Amino acid sequence: MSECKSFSICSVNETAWCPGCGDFGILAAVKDALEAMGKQPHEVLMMAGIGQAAKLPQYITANGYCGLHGRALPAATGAKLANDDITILLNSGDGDMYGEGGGHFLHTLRRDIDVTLMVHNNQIYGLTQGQASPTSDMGLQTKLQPRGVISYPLRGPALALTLGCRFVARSFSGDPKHLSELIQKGVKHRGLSYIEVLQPCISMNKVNTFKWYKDRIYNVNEDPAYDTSNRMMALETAMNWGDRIPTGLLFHDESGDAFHDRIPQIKTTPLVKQPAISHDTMKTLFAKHM
Amino acid sequence: MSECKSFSICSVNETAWCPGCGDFGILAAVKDALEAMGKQPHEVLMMAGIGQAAKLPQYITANGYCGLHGRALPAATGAKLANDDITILLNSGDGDMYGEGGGHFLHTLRRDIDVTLMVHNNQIYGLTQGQASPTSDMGLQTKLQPRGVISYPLRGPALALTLGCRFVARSFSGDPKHLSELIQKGVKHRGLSYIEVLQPCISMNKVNTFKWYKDRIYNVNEDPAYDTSNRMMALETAMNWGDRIPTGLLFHDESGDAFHDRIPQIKTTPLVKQPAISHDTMKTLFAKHM
Amino acid sequence: MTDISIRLAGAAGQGLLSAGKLLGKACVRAGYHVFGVQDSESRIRAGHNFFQLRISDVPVWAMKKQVDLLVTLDKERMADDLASLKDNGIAILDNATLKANIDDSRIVDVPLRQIAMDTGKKPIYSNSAAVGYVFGVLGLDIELLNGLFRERFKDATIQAGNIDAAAKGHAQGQSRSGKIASLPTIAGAPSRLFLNGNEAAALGALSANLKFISCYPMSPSTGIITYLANAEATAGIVTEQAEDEIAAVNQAVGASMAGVRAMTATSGGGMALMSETISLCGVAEVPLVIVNCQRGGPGTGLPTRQEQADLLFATFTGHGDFPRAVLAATNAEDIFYLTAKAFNIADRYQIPVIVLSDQHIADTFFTVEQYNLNKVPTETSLVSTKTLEQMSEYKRYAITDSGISPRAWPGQSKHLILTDSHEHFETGHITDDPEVRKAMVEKRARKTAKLSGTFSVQTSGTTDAEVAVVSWGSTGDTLKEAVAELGNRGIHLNHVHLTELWPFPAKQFLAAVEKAKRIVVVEGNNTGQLAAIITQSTGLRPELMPKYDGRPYIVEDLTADVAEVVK
Amino acid sequence: MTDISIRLAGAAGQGLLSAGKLLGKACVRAGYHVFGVQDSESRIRAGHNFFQLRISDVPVWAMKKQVDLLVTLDKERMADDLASLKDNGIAILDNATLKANIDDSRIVDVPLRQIAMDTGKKPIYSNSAAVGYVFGVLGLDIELLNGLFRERFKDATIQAGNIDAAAKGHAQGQSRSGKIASLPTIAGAPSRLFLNGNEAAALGALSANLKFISCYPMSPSTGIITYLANAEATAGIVTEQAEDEIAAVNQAVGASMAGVRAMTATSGGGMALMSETISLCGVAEVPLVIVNCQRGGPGTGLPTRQEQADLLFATFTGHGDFPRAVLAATNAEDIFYLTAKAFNIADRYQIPVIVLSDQHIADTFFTVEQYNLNKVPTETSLVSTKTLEQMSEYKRYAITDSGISPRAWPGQSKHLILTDSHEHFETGHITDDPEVRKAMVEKRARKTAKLSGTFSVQTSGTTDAEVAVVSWGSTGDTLKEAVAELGNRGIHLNHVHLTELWPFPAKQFLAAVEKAKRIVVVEGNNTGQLAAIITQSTGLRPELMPKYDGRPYIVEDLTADVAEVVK
Ligand SMILES: Cc1ncc(C[n+]2csc(CCOP(=O)(O)OP(=O)(O)O)c2C)c(N)n1
Ligand SMILES: Cc1ncc(C[n+]2csc(CCOP(=O)(O)OP(=O)(O)O)c2C)c(N)n1
Ligand code: SF4
Ligand code: SF4
Ligand SMILES: [Mg+2]
Ligand SMILES: [Mg+2]
Repeated sequence: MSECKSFSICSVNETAWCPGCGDFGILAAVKDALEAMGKQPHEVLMMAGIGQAAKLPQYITANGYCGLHGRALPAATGAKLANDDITILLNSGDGDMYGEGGGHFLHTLRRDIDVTLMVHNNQIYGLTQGQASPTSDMGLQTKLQPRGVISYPLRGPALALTLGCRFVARSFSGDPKHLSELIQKGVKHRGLSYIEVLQPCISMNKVNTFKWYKDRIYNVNEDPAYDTSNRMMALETAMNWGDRIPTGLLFHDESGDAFHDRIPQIKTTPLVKQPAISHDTMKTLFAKHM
Repeated sequence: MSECKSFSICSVNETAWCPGCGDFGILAAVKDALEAMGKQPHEVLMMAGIGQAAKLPQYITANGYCGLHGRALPAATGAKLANDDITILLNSGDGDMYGEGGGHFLHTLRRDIDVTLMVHNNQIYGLTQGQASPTSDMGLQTKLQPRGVISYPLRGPALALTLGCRFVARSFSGDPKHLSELIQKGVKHRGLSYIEVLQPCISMNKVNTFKWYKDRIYNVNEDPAYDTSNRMMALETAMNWGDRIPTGLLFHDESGDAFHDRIPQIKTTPLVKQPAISHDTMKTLFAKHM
Repeated sequence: MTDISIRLAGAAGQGLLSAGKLLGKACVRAGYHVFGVQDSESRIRAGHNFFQLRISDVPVWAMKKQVDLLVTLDKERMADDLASLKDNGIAILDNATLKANIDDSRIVDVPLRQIAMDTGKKPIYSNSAAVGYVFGVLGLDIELLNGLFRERFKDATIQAGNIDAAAKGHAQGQSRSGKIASLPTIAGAPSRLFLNGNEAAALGALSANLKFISCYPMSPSTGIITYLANAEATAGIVTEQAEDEIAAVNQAVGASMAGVRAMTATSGGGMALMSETISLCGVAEVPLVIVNCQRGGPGTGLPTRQEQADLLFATFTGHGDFPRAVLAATNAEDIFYLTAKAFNIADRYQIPVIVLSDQHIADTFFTVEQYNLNKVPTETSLVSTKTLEQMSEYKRYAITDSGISPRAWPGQSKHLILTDSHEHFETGHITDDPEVRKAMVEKRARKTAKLSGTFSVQTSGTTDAEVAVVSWGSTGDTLKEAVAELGNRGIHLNHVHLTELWPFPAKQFLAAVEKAKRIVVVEGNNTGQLAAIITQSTGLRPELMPKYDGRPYIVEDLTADVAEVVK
Repeated sequence: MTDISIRLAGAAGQGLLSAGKLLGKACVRAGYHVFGVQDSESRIRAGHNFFQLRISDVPVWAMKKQVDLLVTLDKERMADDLASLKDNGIAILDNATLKANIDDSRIVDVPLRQIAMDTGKKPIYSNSAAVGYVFGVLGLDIELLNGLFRERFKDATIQAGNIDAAAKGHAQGQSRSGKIASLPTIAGAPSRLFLNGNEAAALGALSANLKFISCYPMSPSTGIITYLANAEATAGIVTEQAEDEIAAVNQAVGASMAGVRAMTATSGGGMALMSETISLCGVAEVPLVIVNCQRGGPGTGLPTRQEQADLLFATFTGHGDFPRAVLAATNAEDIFYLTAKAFNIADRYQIPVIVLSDQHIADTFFTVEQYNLNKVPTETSLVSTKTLEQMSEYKRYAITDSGISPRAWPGQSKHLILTDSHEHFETGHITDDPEVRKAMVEKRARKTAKLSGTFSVQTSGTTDAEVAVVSWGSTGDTLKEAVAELGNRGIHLNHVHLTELWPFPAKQFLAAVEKAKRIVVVEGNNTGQLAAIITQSTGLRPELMPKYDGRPYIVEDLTADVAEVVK
């Protein structure tokens, strides 16, 4: 890929997404947010695991990393620790982030790495053609769960709130404007900004459709009594799922610092821009063994 | 190992634990609980991952399984689905269950497999000689974290409460009687009973000592206003850690069923006691391809 | 001899697979042998996919390059599809829909959509119209198709819509009947199964008394657990989708330790995640069956494409020295028996067994004779409960001459079972005593020696020919046909095919290639993985004939390539 | 020639390691070569551990069976320890504490605890008293010990307590001075390093400009990251403990992709969990260095014990075909250079490189000459920012003759970098086109060919002898001493030692064994893993000399065993 001016030109691939997929709305929101913030493509690194959602870095003009299913967060951790000058955004599916990557989700949130994480939650495994995901509602029937799902669904935002995460939000692929605003806030937040994005999968999930989400979501931030700085209020809100599904910025604590701010040796200069170790330093180290 | 009468005789190994380790109290509590319930050794399967805590199955007269670091819960899931007639208890460390096994912890709780899970939380990696664990408090200095821990500590009980777990408790290795009672309740509970056990590691964690825990713990069940059936109250309680650390039965919902109760083909007879598939059944299956 | 090929081409989501399976099944019911290959991209909608059937009155196990009939719904890649069509072939398309407007005398414009609207009133019936048309062209009995519609669609309107659309297509197709071939129902043909490799593997596992499977979805292996999930009630088994492959394999280990036959299925990347647990099974002596449906690697690679490049990895996976077996299937016939055998080996030797399948086996539909259930005896190392109760002492890891210890499950009797992943005493308790360690390593190693003697190699063609061509996996069937074809042309080759790969049956292999002056290994990878194992196990240094473009071998190409290499 | 061995025996938690290191370091400062082995159980307290030092005026790289001096704190296993003591040796113990009351003329009862109480007033000073005693017996300059105490303990009371206890021990020990050997300070000896294999690997990585390491703790590898964590500020690097090995290796991959040199370290089971990611690096062409400190397997195995049984697994790990390199260290000297070399190979070829260490290397303390930093040049495939800015077009996976594409990091210039784990176009975008696939496989494979030509094998002994003995890993040094010893006895052997194992340097190896009629591979595993690779790569079929009791080779035993085999 060569030099490009905006986040849309130069994308060589037409997408492999189904026409009508919610992922298009998310892609549009990402591009919109980055352009609105005046970011340049080479300043941005889009990272992902594997899945339909995770193909997003293929469709945007920016640096990209499509690694392994479930492993985007640790790779992003390494990348961010190597180079804090780059803006990292992640897009992956509910299966990728909560299933295969569930352990990394826990621990990367605990670290509070400064990246913006979007989990495309379509409550299904899209790319592998329609198996239950960790967020599938109980009872959902799929090819692989013909009797219906019998496990309690994982609530990403609630989980995140128990893990010290200081930016927890939810949005809907059907409202790219709302999502774009959250992404912009997230990118500006120093720390891990986690946005779960409800995303209808038109091909593999015939229950949780666009309309299903549309009928249920409400933006908590429209309620003046909602306090985004109250973690317990956010947690209580995030435990809700059913007839009414909360969206919006659920929790935001702007006060803390991110993981790499706590590491003195990269406070001012990223590792990638630091000089090679000197012979003198090596000799200092050798001396301890003499 | 041959036939034995109680949970204490026939154990061939002296333990590899340090004299004074909190693990002894937990072992005593497990034996006490099983004996109090009138269980026979051959009816019980003690499962574990790898670590100091995870050596417990080696020191008790019962069936045992010491598998891989972090992987006790999936193995227990398979064992329970194969044979619901056996009582399964798990003992593993905070590193094993929350670190290497973090993903399995999430998803096994979501399933609500009928096992009793004890996580020995010494806030340290004992066996590997003293690195931070996911529950280490921020600032804890170790050989591997000389600047101190800089990640937010994982709160197992809080996490469990967001995952639909219907039995969430915390105890202290210094109070085997309390722990034994919880274990007995847990074994009787139909579903996953999760007990985090605070356990001083006298060799590797010089901060979170017996006294440190003793000074901080309080039993929520001693407060008559505490309602063990209120998940949000439990969650709010479980988020606390510091000067006061809640112990006791934090949450108990006796109403639900366990995972295997939702699987019709093993409702009455465990798989291990079902007959081999018949040629007739095979032919029925073949017919669909003709 | 009848031998025709039909390609149905189009986009993902257009129902090619259903149409192709319907057509194939009807032909099998008519007494023919059908071989049906899927070629698909890693996407849910659009892209270029095809389903290609080969229909013959004798068994067919491989794909031909040139087709006699093309039904296409795909304008963009039509040039490619037409290039695969024989000069005297027929291309069926609906120009009103496609607007291809290509000038090619082989094209027949059939108003499929119009037929659908005229009959079932919905465009969705176009595919049935197309299949009906093909029935007309080939003189197939339309009642076979109607029967399938009736079995499949319980809804009367849908049933009628399909039947009517097919009838109308059939009527039009008859105008070309006899141009390609005529496929009347073969009287007295035995009823055969039409199924893909994943279905066959699942059935093989069931026949060996599988009780539990846990998997994490991964193409092209997902069909195995999907099939079993839908057979749960009938078969009395439990299937579980795990949160990841490590959970999947450890659930299977837990179930196996608890006394039932258990497995997992995955593809290369998933098997990689299971490596540590495979090693666990080595030391803890827990039987485990893993089916790895290989796809193009490395990394995420080519998720829906063919490769045979996990052989060395499967053979040497897991840290430390421990016995394991690697089997590799060829097609939907042998994967049934091999999967069943894998359970017997795993159980009897208390070791992990990897069954290698590949995308070409997994997704391809084969016609197989009725499986012989008597060829699947159950071999176990489990001690019967009666015997166990009579034992005064029981040791899970008792050291024996065969290396195999008596196995029992927790709760089976009053005897206690301690399963342990450390080095251990005979009771299962941890030790690092050097003498015990040595004895335990040797005990486990004895199982390898015992097992390798039981393996065999398959030969066909001219077994004393100067050139031996060697294969494994789905390549074998195509190579077999190529060897037969070359034999007809007077080029005689010894074809050695391996399904039991590790512990490598060196003696048996050496006997099979004894007369050969040249040994050429034909395999679907770049580095020559079977060739490496042959050298390692025998010292022989075969020539390589690798293929690594992500596609299966095709009869004509392979025949030409082999002819070139051996000339 | 001075060549004495000292064993400090006791339980975990009794400070044997500190005492042994102190003694060793003092001897190194006195100009001697010290080789110090740890033998420990997998527990934190109690059990039977020992630390055994060999001290010589010439380089020593292996462990002897019989010791000259024994200091023991362990009653239970005293019989074993005494059995290792030479007839004319001295066993130092404190009978008042141990109450061993054994009748053995070699035993000297030293009131260590009493000395500790009399001087530092705490039993903790017993070890220093014992070390002081040893100094007395051996005629070592007690000032060397005092210097170490002063450097180590900043607290004046503790410093004095140690110094006083040692002085009193020293005084008593002098009564036996000269009975074993006399070790005066060697004038003019160069200053050497005393460090273990993990420390040396960490230093090697730093010398190659390591910037980031992420690990999950696992014995015996944890020392690497622990060392680096404590050197973070000095070296300007970042170390992170991951939640598991998969996170560890993927963090390293992310950092490497982002442009810095990154690594992970683990043991066999942890490497198993990294298999999928190693394959990812193959296709995504991300440089990665993994150090695997092997321990006894399979499964959890023998966590603190020695084995060399991960070679085949390391060589063939990961699904699919892709280039990778496997190096294997011998000791703390070459692991420094090999680790540095691993970074250069990983970077230059954009491949995963596995450095095999083993428990014996990791935990043993070696005396090495000053590392030569000029022997560690930095080789990179990274395009300089200047060049990059001048490029009009940049393609991450450009197809080149060497197979190596220009590498750059995100944000380095305006050129965009897309790193991808699917098969891809030159830009990194997904494709499954068969022609592109073929070209990419071939491009990646060209790197293997290029790399293997650069490797070499090491020979010593009589290079044209009839028998070649072959080794890898920590076995090499012990074998070297055995071969030298046998040479003295008139049994001449060709010793071939390998540190660069994959891609196997077949040509170089064949040249090294050209004269040999017999090839015997001496390795610490059961199945003969290097032997298998030799056969696979050369067709030669070496004889095996395996060891798999969880213990390292010992000079006397190995010498006898080799003599037996070659006679
Ligand atoms: C190790 C591994 N296991 C399994 C897969 C197969 N796989 C690819 S994507 C996917 C899940 C997709 O679901 P999700 O993450 O929710 O993304 P979606 O397609 O729904 O956007 C799976 C299981 C894989 N690529 N790698
Ligand atoms: C795959 C793998 N990684 C790492 C290890 C090494 N290891 C053994 S126990 C342990 C952690 C022990 O901590 P914890 O689980 O808290 O148990 P504790 O010893 O504190 O009781 C580790 C990292 C291992 N055995 N296997
Ligand atoms: S399968 Fe679902 S998630 Fe994937 S592209 Fe289609 S609609 Fe979107
Ligand atoms: S190291 Fe800690 S956890 Fe392990 S046995 Fe000793 S005191 Fe217990
Ligand atoms: Mg999804
Ligand atoms: Mg712990």
